[in-house]
Amino acid sequence: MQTKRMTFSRSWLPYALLAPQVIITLIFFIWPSFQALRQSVYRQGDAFGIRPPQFVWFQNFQALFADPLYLNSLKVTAVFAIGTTLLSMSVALLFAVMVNRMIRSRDTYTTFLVWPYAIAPAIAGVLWWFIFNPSIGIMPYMLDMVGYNWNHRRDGNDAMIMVIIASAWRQISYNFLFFLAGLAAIPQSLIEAAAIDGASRMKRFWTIVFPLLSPITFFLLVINIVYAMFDTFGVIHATTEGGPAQATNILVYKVYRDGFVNLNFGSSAAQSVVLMGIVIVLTVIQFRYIERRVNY
Amino acid sequence: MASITMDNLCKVYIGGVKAVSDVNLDIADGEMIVLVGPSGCGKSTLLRMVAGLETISDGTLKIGDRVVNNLEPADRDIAMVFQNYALYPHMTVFNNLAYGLKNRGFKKAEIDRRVREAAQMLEIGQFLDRKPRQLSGGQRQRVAMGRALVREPAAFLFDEPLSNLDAKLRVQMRVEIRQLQKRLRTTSLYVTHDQLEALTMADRLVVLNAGRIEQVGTPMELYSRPATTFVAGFIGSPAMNMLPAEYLKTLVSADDLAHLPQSADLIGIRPEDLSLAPPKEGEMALTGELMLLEPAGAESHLHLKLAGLKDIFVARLPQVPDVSEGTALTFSLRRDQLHPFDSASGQRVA
Amino acid sequence: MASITMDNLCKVYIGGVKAVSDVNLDIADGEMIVLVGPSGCGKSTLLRMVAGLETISDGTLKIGDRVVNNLEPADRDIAMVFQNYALYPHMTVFNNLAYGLKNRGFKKAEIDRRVREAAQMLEIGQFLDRKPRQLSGGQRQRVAMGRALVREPAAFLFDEPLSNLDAKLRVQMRVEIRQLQKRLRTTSLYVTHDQLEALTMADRLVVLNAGRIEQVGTPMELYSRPATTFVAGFIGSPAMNMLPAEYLKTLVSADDLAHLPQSADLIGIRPEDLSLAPPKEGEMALTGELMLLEPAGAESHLHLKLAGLKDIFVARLPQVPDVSEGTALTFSLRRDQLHPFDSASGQRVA
Amino acid sequence: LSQTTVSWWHAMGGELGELLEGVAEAFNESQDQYRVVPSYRGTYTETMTGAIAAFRANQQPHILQVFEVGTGTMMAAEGAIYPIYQLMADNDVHFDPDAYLDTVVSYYTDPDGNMLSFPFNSSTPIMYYNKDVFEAAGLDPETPPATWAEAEEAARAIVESGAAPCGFTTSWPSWVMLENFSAWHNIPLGTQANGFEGFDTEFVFNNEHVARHWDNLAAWQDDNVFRWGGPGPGPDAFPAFYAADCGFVFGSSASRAGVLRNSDFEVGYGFQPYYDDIEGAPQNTIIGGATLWVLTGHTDEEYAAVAAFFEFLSQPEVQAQWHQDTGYLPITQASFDLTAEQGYYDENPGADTSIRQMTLNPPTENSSGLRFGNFVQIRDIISEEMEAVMSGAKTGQEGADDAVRRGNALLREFEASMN
Amino acid sequence: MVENNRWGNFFAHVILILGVAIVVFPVYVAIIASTHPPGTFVRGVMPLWPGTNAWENYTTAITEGRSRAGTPPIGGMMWNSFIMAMAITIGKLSISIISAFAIVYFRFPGRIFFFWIIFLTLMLPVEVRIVPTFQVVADFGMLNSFAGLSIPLIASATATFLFRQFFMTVPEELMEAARVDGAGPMKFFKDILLPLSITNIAALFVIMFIYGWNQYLWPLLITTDPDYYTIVMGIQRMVTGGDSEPLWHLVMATVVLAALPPVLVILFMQRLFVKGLTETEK
Ligand SMILES: Nc1ncnc2c1ncn2[C@@H]1O[C@H](COP(=O)(O)OP(=O)(O)OP(=O)(O)O)[C@@H](O)[C@H]1O
Ligand SMILES: Nc1ncnc2c1ncn2[C@@H]1O[C@H](COP(=O)(O)OP(=O)(O)OP(=O)(O)O)[C@@H](O)[C@H]1O
Ligand SMILES: O=P(O)(O)OC[C@H](O)CO
Ligand SMILES: [Mg+2]
Ligand SMILES: [Mg+2]
Repeated sequence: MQTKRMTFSRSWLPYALLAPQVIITLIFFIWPSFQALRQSVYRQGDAFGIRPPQFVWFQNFQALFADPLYLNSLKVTAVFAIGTTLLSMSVALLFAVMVNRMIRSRDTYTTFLVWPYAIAPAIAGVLWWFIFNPSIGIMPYMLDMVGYNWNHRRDGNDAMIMVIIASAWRQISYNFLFFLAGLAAIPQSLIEAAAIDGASRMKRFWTIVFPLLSPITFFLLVINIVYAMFDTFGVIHATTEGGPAQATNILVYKVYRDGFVNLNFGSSAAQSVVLMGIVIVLTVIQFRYIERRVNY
Repeated sequence: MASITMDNLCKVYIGGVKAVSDVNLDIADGEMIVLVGPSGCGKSTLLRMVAGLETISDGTLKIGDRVVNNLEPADRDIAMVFQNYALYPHMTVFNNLAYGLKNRGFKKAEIDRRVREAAQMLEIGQFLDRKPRQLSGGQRQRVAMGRALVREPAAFLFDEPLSNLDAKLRVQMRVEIRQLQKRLRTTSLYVTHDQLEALTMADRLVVLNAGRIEQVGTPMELYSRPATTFVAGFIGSPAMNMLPAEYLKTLVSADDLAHLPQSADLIGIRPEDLSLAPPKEGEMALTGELMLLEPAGAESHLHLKLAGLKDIFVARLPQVPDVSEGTALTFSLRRDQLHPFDSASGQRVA
Repeated sequence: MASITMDNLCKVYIGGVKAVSDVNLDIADGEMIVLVGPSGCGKSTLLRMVAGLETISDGTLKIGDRVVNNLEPADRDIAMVFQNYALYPHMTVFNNLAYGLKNRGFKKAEIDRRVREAAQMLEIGQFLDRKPRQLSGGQRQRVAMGRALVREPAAFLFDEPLSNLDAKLRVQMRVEIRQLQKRLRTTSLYVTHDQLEALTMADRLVVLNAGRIEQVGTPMELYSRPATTFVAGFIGSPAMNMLPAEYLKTLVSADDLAHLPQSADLIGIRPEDLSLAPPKEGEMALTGELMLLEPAGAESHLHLKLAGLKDIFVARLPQVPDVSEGTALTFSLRRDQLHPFDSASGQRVA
Repeated sequence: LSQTTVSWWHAMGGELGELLEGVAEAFNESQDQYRVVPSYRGTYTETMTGAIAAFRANQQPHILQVFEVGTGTMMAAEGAIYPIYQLMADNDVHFDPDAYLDTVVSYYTDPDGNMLSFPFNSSTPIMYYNKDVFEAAGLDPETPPATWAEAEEAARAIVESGAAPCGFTTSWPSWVMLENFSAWHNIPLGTQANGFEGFDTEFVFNNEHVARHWDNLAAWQDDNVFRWGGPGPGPDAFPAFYAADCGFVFGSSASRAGVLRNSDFEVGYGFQPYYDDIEGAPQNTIIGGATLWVLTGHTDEEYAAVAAFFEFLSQPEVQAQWHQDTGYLPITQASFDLTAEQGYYDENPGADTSIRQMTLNPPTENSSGLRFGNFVQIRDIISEEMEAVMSGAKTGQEGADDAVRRGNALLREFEASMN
Repeated sequence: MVENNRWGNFFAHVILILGVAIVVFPVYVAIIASTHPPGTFVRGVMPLWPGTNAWENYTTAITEGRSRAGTPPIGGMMWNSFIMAMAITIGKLSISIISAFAIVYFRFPGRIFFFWIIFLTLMLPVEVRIVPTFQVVADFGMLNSFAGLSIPLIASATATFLFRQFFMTVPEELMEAARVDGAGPMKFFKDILLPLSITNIAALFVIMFIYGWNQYLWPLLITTDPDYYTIVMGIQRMVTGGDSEPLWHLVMATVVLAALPPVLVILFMQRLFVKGLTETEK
């Protein structure tokens, strides 16, 4: 890892400087993670924690992977994460490409497009939930006019679409800013060279711009998947609570639900462990990406 | 191949910057024109107007016999080499060269032939499978050249193509480009702010100043008879010394300046025109106190203080004289080496 | 003020790069030493070892009579001017100059006095309240100088202090620094990779190559009698032409080379030593085909092809000759202008 | 002066929450020794699970409002709960379980006959209907449908006449369309007398009647006869009713407060419909709502405060007022009598629908209530399986089978944790 | 010229204006809804034009909220959110900047190890280990406290990274010049590095403030005392009302109020926000 070519040398000072962060990290990150690992091989006695937990080896994990509902949750998470990512990224890319060609109105559009990032996922959920509310929402009303009977209470697909929209909405701002930065970083001369090389506008986009954005696209892909998998808790909790019939029960929500609502700590811990595994894989992928990006 | 004709070309950017004003220039078929001028004088703008990358606000641009004002860059039959090369970083060298041909629907075999030919000419054959980032600066420069070559265009446009290279490589590539151009005889427009590049490469040199042409001519013409004080100050290094005629009269005999027109109130003297030998027939003498002697190998620069003049006066000698700082030195100079200007208009007056 | 003594200085970086090897150098009090050499040769490393910014792996460094190997930079009584000036961007010019004095606990009045004195000397008095970003490149350079000056240190260290300036300003600042140093007579160590700077500023010049000293001497000594092929190739522009003695024998008469030692198997010829005048007594003749004539104002570079030699041979003339490319030209050259080297050791042999 | 403060976690949002705050305030004003601080903790489920988490973290409240389905879990939590009979005895407060309705008492007493929690807000599901819509649909606004056949017919009439876009909907689907449905038709939910007689109980509600009923509901959705109002509490049900989107709705008797406030039309009250081909129907409905549990881990002085508060709540005046304001059942005979005496039922026709329906017949083993461990989670499962049926992903039978299977697994887990 | 033609621009404007409309729509709806009387929402589809109750709704929301029904007044929750957001922001910034300083400007045994410990926090969002983290906080007795709300969230590698990245771009010579000028590490930190980091601190401030303000699951779990409710979690409390209906007019007024501070922060500090965002994450 890089440092400055010249560094201070003081024996205790760096440790003192690092201490606050390291201590907090150890207490609130590392220790709970170990706790999760430990709990994942226990079955708790009872809800109130009066009877002692029992060591059960990997039963929690076995039960987890034998449970069709958990497998369903994996599938739901995949659909949700991919849906949210694709929706927010494609819309954001479209906006970014359009805004990037603007000169004077660039900042105005950017201003209008960035602020949803400030809205908490839970609030985004409430907003869209309100819009999609079957009795008073505007969307079901409009959908009804075109003959679609919207009911996210009953129809898992409707519910999924709703939470995807609510989650993607806020993320558009984020992706937009990165795409815009990415586009701005593409040297104008490359586009000009391609124009002189006889490439049409579309062709320039697909053969020059898009490939050059690919590091950013890849980065956003991972970030968005992580966002959809973890940060959208609020969206789900404030709206569908995983329903109907677990159609939107994504993994993090299930961890929470099995832990705090169903009070099944062993299973919840096992799920935490699985999630940590997923996060680590995603991080490794991201690392690869960082290396790649450096080379570009 | 074709000539390029600029007829009263003007460029006003959105926002009102007038970057190019009334430029008239005929570039003959096969000629190498170099555009020089200080930063911001409109060199790139003019070049990009020819390329079709900037709209032409006013005037007519012809390439060959076609008016191309409204043609897309792709349809102008030109090729351009950019300052930062603008190589497509995600494509191999081969594909960088082939891209323009592919877009124009060339056959695979023909593309292959042309790319290999260009690659061979530029000695980059062994890099065809590499990505640009795997190449050194000089190699990238060659690929950029190659991309222009394969197209066999009517004209080459260069925008400071060597400014990203280190000094040694710059000299080498300068020679190579010049030789290549002489061989292919493709009409070329070359922008640089490097004097040496300008002087050595141009068939004709165009000095731009604030969007206008100051002077057009061969490098030698510009050097020996700069048409304006601007050109005089811009071409030649160290720069030409400029002295008020009034002041000069106090230093030299009236005879020395007699041959100059009345209107010449500013006199230019090139540092390299001075010599330490005693004045001969037709020569005049100039005395100053040596402030600093800068020896530089085979030559030396002498910084002089002329009595009553604030600015430093510089002389350049083809040797390192054995003199010491603080002494007064007398230089001789041929009278016909004075460059007379009218300070108000900045024009040369004889 | 003090002398600087380097005794077998070595620097091995963590990771094993041996950046400086066995450097022995005595810098006299008040002397201006310029370090030159190609990129990566260890110039900055050596300078920074003197400054105390790099630890010394081996050897002894004295400033004045003190061994300073283990002193903090602040305690070595040196001041340094960095390539990018390293001005504190958030402090005013005044505070930039004052910071080092404040840290050393100087009185307010004394700080004020010294800062104003330095500012006046450097003509930056009117900028004292500005932030560095509000200054031009040349002004920043002066502030950086000022920061070194106020401290009135035993030695100045400069690491390419002019390389961020444009050509014109570089010349001007070069002259100013040199004059200032001559006035203050503060011992100085100056790193540059610019030849002209090196030649014009140094009392003595040190050429470094791969961490070792190649040659130490006055600029004129190094130019006229380079001790190694490396120095020969490095000092002078265009670079010295190098020809195998065997090959040269085929072109010129045996007499011409007779005065050279047997071991001289590589002969250097400076481009500026050639002339188009017919050979006179003590001169030899050399013929080549003109490949490219590069006129450059008062002078010109001629790229020649010598029969049977792949490399281009360059001649530099103080005028633009009236010759055309493709013709054969004969140059004359004084026999004592040949630089004989032993190709195996790279050492000069006479 | 130093008051002893006790915290009371509850799940009463909206109008009910305001009324509950009123009760606490009344108590606080009635004396100056103690202070009850109510704290709204979200839905019943959130309140209960939040309290359990808090208990594990030693942050539990004194009084916890737990809905009836949490009873099994709470009863089993020996050591965490402070049984009410004991609390009252320890503090020398007179407490007479016999004053309460049988169905209420039996629901919350342990096998030894001791009352474990303090009855507070018991309800039972009834039908609310929009008289205006009924009239517009050409139905008799004074006669609510009694059987499911009539209900379907009425709903169709509503939709077809255009009086409202939907026939009916329901809140608390599991409570109404399974738990009470079973009691009302006198069929068992589980073995061991719906769990009253042992932890080794098993669900058996995957019978043809439940399956048929769920299938019917699912099928009716296609013609808008029925609209699914969401799982758990069924959050979309009442808004649809208020908006006159649905002609009638099934919900807790305690929804009366909200209905009265939010509907600008005439509201009628009715019993649950029944299938007249099922023997024993209609039997009686069972209670819902919640009782107040006392948690361990606090000081004697604080428990004295709790006891005093419960004593306050036991007064017939307090109970009668609560019953009248909210629609919760009058849980003591005294409060019922008082309300009748005050002429409340005469002035508010239908206000006694709930109590009449619940006491229609003497309860059987199938209609005394239910007591299953982990039932909070199990009810979520049932809701979920019903959702699957409603969306057409499963048939009624499949949904019921799956609910029984998943529910039994949780029952076994609970049983295992009890040993 | 290569990129622009009139029709293309027109088309782009059309797409963008539509896009902006769609993006703004949910909040428009919220604002509209917050201006209507309560009755509007029990009688069918919500209107798209403003109602007349804005003043009433907002005053009710701010002063009482649904306090009668158990959620505290918004004023208090906003204040809590503000305290928590500020505590998280300031805490994160200060511990991050000093740890980044240690990592970049010192070489000491265990540096890589500590670097990784900190880095691990990047990989593990609190959501994935929510149950044990809750327990740890409970064991420390930090439930229902501002310490509990903020401290566990202030160890973030993100900020440390940004500072590290930034410090790496600070010219080496500045530190060297400072040393030649006689400044020790902390003096260099205070006199040079901190002033230079101001923009980065400000940029991160925006990001962290939004992060802190928008916390949801964490306050939901660790607060049982309404005195510590934050606005974002409070909204959830208002929406899930058991048997009763959400009072949409108040919910939406609350939504608007809850969204206002972070949105204003973004709008007023857009440039810093963008800088903070695009630099932190990369
Ligand atoms: N897109 C643009 N919009 C507005 N003004 C511009 C634009 N591009 C260039 N200019 C202005 O036009 C003038 C000429 O710019 P141009 O780039 O042609 O200069 P140049 O001679 O190439 O300079 P350099 O040597 O620095 O490359 C400058 O004043 C510049 O600021
Ligand atoms: N911190 C370091 N760690 C390891 N190697 C280093 C370090 N700094 C410099 N080097 C290596 O030491 C050698 C000398 O470097 P130095 O910076 O002294 O060269 P230089 O002569 O100043 O070059 P330049 O003209 O490019 O500034 C180089 O090979 C360089 O790569
Ligand atoms: O809405 P409530 O309080 O009548 O309760 C309904 C059900 O009993 C909840 O299980
Ligand atoms: Mg330019
Ligand atoms: Mg260096």
